[in-house]
Amino acid sequence: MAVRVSTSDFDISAEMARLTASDAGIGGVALFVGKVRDHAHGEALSELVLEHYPGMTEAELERIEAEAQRRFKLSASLVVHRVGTLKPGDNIVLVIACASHRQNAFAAAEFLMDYLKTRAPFWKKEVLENGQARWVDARESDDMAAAAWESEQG
Amino acid sequence: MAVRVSTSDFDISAEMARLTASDAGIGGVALFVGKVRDHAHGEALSELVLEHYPGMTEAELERIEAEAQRRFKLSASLVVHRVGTLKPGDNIVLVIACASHRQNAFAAAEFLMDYLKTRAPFWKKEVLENGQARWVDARESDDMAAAAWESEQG
Amino acid sequence: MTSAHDTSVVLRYFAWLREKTGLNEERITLPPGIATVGDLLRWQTTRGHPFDLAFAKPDAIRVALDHAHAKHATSISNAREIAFFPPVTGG
Amino acid sequence: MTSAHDTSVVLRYFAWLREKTGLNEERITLPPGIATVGDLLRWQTTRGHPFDLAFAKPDAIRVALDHAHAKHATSISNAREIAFFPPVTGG
Repeated sequence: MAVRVSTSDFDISAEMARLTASDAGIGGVALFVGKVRDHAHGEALSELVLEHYPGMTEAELERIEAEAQRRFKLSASLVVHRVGTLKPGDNIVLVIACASHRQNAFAAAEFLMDYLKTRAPFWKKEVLENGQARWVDARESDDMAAAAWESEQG
Repeated sequence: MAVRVSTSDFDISAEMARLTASDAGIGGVALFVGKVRDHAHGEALSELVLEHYPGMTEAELERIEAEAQRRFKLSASLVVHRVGTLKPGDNIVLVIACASHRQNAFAAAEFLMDYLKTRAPFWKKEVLENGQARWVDARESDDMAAAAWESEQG
Repeated sequence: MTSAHDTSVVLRYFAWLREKTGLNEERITLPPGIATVGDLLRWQTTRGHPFDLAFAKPDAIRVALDHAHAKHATSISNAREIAFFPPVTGG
Repeated sequence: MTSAHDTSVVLRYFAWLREKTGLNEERITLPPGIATVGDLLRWQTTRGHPFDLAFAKPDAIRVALDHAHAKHATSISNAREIAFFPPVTGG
């Protein structure tokens, strides 16, 4: 179980190898990688600047990860989130969930992403190629995705 | 879009980099890795032997991938499945689904796994440390997971 | 060489069907009257040892015609390669 | 040094709240009568420019007390660090 905030990129293969090395009871590993798209609302994107709240970010990610662990009986998990200035095509976030079987691994990875998107204190600012910059608005669909888990298993 | 049957291991980072290199509109990448567990029905596992049906395997995987592409508007996808003799901790299967947003990426990766498990002609034989060998039985839960997609969107 | 009038088919066996029949594949001309996959499975049980045992439970056996899954009611019509195997267990 | 009787709190601002207030953080002793997060948001609008504009839409603002999300009805009681930010957009 680990969370990390980083200005540098991550190596998915290395992270997964480290996470699964100690437990040969792991049968399924679900991963998610979020990437910077090259456009935003039809405009070409030049940069994505990620701000966060040091201290709270780690605390919140650890709470989310502990809840995923409790719900889905994970063997291991990892959340890495980048901050700073990113370019189109760059990786933003990596989530890995390891379980005995694939259903729990998939569900945990989705849960981690849904909660991270609505609770972890990160903010994105889009810098367009035309020079404009704007803070990204929160998506109502993300709130609904996270809320859907509330009504499931306690 | 690609499927591959291989006796050798895969490099997740390299496969993902290759898959996403050409399309900067990709915002979400869902991956799944299936691994050989070190036990089966409470017995220590020594080896897992994977047999397949060359020709049909590729044809079936391509059909499954095309259906995932159609349902989830994927930007790119990959299925790699290993065959031959594997050891506990070894990777068996890699599925990658790339889409604009995470929901379609996750759904497609789960769909690919559910269909692969019930339609792609692979068979597992477990060799236990006590010397016994037995063909793995198909799981009814896998059939139900695949059948659940049938009632969804055409 | 396979001529245009060759009515033989290749039968292939996988996993425990391969082990029980002792065959990876065989080229054979089917007797007349075998129209469906179900007919073919019943015919297999009439071939004596070891086919009678290998095909004793046809519901546990899956069949593919020319690399595509087929149901027991499917016509084998012009299939050139017919495969017999247990339910798949990959992934 | 912060004495045991120091009643000051650190207020922190992120994303567009940081830009609109022009502040990363400030140490401040709150006036009496501020019991809840909601009270605090209303008080911010009374501080004049640029706080009046930055806090004009309190429903668009999230608050954390000592690194934990808080609702507008939550008591600020003994919080030492209070953060103001828009809805999060990571991932």
